[in-house]
Amino acid sequence: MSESAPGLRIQNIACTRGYRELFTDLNLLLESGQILRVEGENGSGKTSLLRILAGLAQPESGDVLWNGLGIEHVDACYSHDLLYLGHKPGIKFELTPVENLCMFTSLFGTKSENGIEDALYQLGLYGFEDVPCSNLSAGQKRRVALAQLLMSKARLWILDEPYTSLDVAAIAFLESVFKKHVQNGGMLIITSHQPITVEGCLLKRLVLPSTVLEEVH
Amino acid sequence: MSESAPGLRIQNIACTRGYRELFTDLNLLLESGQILRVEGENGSGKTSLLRILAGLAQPESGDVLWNGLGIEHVDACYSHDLLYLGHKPGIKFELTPVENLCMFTSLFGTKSENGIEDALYQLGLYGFEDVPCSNLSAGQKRRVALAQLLMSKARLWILDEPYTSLDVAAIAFLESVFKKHVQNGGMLIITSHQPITVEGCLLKRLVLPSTVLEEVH
Amino acid sequence: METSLSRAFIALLKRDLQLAYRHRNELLNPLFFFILVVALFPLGTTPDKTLLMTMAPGVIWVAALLASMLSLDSLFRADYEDGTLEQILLSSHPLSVLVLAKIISHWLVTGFPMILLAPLLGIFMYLPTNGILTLMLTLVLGTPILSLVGAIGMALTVSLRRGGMLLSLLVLPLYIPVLIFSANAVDAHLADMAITGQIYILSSMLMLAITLAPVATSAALRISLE
Amino acid sequence: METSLSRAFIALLKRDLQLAYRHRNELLNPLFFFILVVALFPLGTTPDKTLLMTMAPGVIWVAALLASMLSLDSLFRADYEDGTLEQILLSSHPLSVLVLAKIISHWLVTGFPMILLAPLLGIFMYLPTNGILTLMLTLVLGTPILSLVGAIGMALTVSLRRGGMLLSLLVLPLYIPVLIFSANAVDAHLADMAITGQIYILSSMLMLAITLAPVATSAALRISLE
Amino acid sequence: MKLPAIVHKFSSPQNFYVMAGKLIPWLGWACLLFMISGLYYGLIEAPADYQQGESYRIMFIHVPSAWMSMFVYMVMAISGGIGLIWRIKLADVVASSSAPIGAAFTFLALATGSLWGKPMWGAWWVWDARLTSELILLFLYLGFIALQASIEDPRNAARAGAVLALVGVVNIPIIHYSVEWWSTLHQGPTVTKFDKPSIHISMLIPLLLMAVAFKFYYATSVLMRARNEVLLREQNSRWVKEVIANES
Amino acid sequence: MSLEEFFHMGGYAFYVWSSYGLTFFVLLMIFLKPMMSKKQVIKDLRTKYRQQERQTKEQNS
Ligand code: HEM
Ligand SMILES: Nc1ncnc2c1ncn2[C@@H]1O[C@H](COP(=O)(O)OP(=O)(O)OP(=O)(O)O)[C@@H](O)[C@H]1O
Ligand SMILES: Nc1ncnc2c1ncn2[C@@H]1O[C@H](COP(=O)(O)OP(=O)(O)OP(=O)(O)O)[C@@H](O)[C@H]1O
Ligand SMILES: [Mg+2]
Ligand SMILES: [Mg+2]
Repeated sequence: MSESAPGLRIQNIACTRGYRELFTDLNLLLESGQILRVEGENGSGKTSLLRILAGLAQPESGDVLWNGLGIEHVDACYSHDLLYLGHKPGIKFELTPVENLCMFTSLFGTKSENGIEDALYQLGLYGFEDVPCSNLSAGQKRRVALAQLLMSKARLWILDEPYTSLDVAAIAFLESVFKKHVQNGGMLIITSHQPITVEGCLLKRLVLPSTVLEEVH
Repeated sequence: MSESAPGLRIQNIACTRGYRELFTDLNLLLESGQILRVEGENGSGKTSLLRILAGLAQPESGDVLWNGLGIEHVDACYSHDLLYLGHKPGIKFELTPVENLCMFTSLFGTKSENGIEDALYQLGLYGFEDVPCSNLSAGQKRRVALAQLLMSKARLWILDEPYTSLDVAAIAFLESVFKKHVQNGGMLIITSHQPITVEGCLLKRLVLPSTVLEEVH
Repeated sequence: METSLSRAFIALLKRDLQLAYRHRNELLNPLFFFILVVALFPLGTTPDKTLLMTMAPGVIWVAALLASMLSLDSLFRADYEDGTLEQILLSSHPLSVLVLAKIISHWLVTGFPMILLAPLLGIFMYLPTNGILTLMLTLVLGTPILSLVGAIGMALTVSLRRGGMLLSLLVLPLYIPVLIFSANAVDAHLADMAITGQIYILSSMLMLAITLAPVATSAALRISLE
Repeated sequence: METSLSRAFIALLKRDLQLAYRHRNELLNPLFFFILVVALFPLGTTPDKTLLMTMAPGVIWVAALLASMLSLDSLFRADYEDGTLEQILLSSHPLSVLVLAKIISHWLVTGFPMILLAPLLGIFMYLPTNGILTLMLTLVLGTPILSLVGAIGMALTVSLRRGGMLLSLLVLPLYIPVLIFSANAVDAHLADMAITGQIYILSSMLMLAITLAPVATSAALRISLE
Repeated sequence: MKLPAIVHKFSSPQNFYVMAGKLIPWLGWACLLFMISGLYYGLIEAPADYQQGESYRIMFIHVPSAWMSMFVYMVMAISGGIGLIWRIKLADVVASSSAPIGAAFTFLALATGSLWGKPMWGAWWVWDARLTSELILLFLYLGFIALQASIEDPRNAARAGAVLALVGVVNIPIIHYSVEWWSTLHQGPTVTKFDKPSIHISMLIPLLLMAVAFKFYYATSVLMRARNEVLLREQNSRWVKEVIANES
Repeated sequence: MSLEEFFHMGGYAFYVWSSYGLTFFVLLMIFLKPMMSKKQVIKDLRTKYRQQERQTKEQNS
């Protein structure tokens, strides 16, 4: 396979936090329509890996390539194709859900401003569109952040424990969203301590600190 | 049953957040050896209820009685019998796990300073005793907070989504701790969106916003 | 591409102003602080008229410095804490442009109202009219520099838990030239001397800051968020 | 019961000092800020010796006020954000006693070093020796009041996202009497007048603050955490 | 400490809403009556002052405003304290409705004082003790308003404001006695002296008339504000729904 | 006293009249504010109640 193959290729990545080596020599390739689930005990380095893949942190050694180009290259257009949601919800508590999503669309150039209300309804935030997010419950805040997924045009989603604080209905809905994304040719990298069930997609499992990849269907 | 029965009695509690009414006329009694699981969708008022029960917030109307006395009474000795862990971990990131737990023991008058190391080992923090908590992963931070449970002498535990960020092994361990606590005559109030399995105890379920209690064995 | 960048720029500017407006009572806080600090001096030193007039430019400028510095917190701190800063960094637009939008909104919310308030404080401190006018001119040139330079310091300290004090250490020394030339200009004008030199220096500092500060700030932000 | 309360008191005091020591570079920040603000004045106003001497007590006290106020953040903010404040509230010991432990540690870390630093700044500002001694005396009496009163304001604003500026609006007006009497005492001593009156007032303000502030602070904390 | 049940019953929000609605017109008309007669005696009947000429007529609004600024603060602090201790919602409502009115009176005292000071002392502003402490009072009001505005939950806002207002009460005696404690430019007590007011009767009458008018004004507008607040806070109760339904 | 004299206020016209004008302006504003906000409160509450009704109807059906 040529170097410029579309998708995310990870080459010989090593990660060290403080003086503790988390993993070395991690290699993997994620292509269209695939899901990578990163597992591992608490403290095994899942968040650290995801931040490296999003370009928010630098690995100790090794490269991350997007469509064959290092992600730090400007012309890799990586930031156009990426959506990252970390441990923090990434929304402004002072603004209402609608205003938060407006901001998001203009920051990432997603066109559909009229899709906002729709996305909020789908996530069960009917009646809360105009309440400042500080007055929402823990799970409702996460739902606002996750509404971004419904409007995003990014091909690669990197989600760090998206199920935190969500109730069962919200998780089920989210999994249907994942399924649609992947079936449309998207990619998904996800961590979670809860089971993930997205049927009919190629699921790759990486159980840190081991760097061996396992494939499940 | 007399008013001074031991246990937690909730009388006609109503809760309003902002201008939104969450529930009214909630009544229940929790006695030695019982578990109360509060369920409900995101935003249904679980956290609000738990904070009222812990005495951190005032209900719109109604009373919370501990051993027949209102919890705001000084001689109710409620704070001696209570342990509350909320959404926030409640530990100092600058201090190490050992220092954090030392602080906790002297604040709550639990005697056993030598139990600290033991508690940390049991929670799988071996080798992290002297690392500042800011350098721990999300799940490790929660584990430090949960180590308090192993040293507490409180009869009533109120835990708001204690499983957040924990891996499977930690959850299983935690459930064994719950079981021991309840079998020794303790009480437990808990919320979680994940299933909870503590066998052999009387489990009461409250699904907000309904205020009807359900009993499961 | 161009239009989407300007759209992001405007959206960010608008959002920050919206946030400020949502807390419009907090909008006034830097101003109250500004007034209060100026008021502390006559109380602490002397109510004497000529003495106060001599101190006036320095005192008002020191208060402006402090008010601007203390309001820097709103520039990146909140965005860092709720994770939106991460999202801004991940956006496909050049970071320095987005940063400039944030700095401009900061200035509009803190620096600009201070300029409008200066005459009142001038009267409090017995400054004559020509002194007040020069004071306002120096504020027009100087307060944007404060916002721009302050942004660099804020970006460097945003990820630190107790960054507040460290910020003042980083930023105040950089503010000092602005203070010296501005206060000096007012003093000189009161003594009927030419002030073109000071104004010229202030203008070129402003130009320098506008070109360099956004770049430095965005580099600092990337480091802080690692 | 008694012993366990004193144990908790000491543990909390020790923990706060330990935290401060863990960030010992940040320990110096309020002091640097104190020095910097004082240093801004000769730069912003005039290098004239007699004028600086007249301004000295006021300027040094204003700087102390600001340094103390800006360091209030460390009193409850961090504890609030990581949830330890909730745990302190839930502890079985009287809250006002625990709060007092935190206030004492705040004073030890900010107020006390400022007293030691005052002679240096006095020399900077050409204060004669007797003026410096009175200055230190007023700081000994006054800085604890600042920590005590500031704690109330901090407790009221701890749960607000952008409390910083609001805090100054709440706290500075309450600080002003301390400023007036202290600066006035130094001025009076320089003019060879009796200062028993001012010292007497400062002492009684201190007594009042020690008895009332912890109670008010703990009430405010309970409200803020609701 | 428990209050008798009758207090709670009487201070129930619904009861208050109805009573206040009836009272407001009466208070309003009384205010207007006193105001007009005060203005008549003050601006037309009263002779010019032999020292200050006509400028002293500013007194008829300056002094009542200054008095009200302190009076309203005391009302605010006391009712805040009552709300804090006995949890009477109505007291909270009165406290938070008083703040903007008190701030306005304080602002007026400062502004009219300034306008009087320019011709009398030759300066808009001097740093004397009374003026300074009045300025501090303005900041206390503004702090109170800003604090309440930044707390979302109305109940918490009321309680936090009450703590602040009670702490700020120390400023009130300072304002009042500042003229006696420090030698200042500002007028000493002329009206409020215990033995005998050292002011001519023709000036005293309009001053007192205006003072009473300002009191009525305060009562009217605080009740109007409080009624709105009560509606907002009690919006989940049935009686408010009925009130809203009946309102045309 | 003539009307002109009255308005002239012995040379202090600016100070006297601007303080009276300012006072009555401020008092009027403070008085009008609750009148306006009352209308707003009623409007807001009415729409809110309507929304609530609709929501409960939706849930029941
Ligand atoms: C900005 C300037 C001024 C402020 C802030 C101010 C403030 C006050 C305050 C707070 C009071 C009430 C004191 C009390 O009852 O304890 C008062 C009363 C009074 N003021 Fe002023 N004032 C100012 C300027 C003036 C001027 C220029 C004059 C006249 C030359 C004046 C004459 C009076 C008089 C006659 C009283 C009534 C004293 C009494 O009987 O208590 N004020 N002022
Ligand atoms: N600070 C606040 N001010 C006003 N309203 C609030 C505040 N916090 C929460 N609420 C509202 O109260 C309701 C209940 O919130 P709460 O946090 O108790 O929910 P929860 O059941 O714990 O939800 P989750 O499962 O998401 O944690 C929500 O609808 C929310 O909008
Ligand atoms: N800021 C930091 N500085 C130094 N070491 C850190 C830092 N953050 C985390 N670590 C260390 O890096 C390791 C991996 O942390 P990471 O957050 O990646 O774990 P994780 O797999 O996401 O765990 P969790 O399931 O608990 O979220 C941990 O052992 C932790 O001690
Ligand atoms: Mg993680
Ligand atoms: Mg919750």
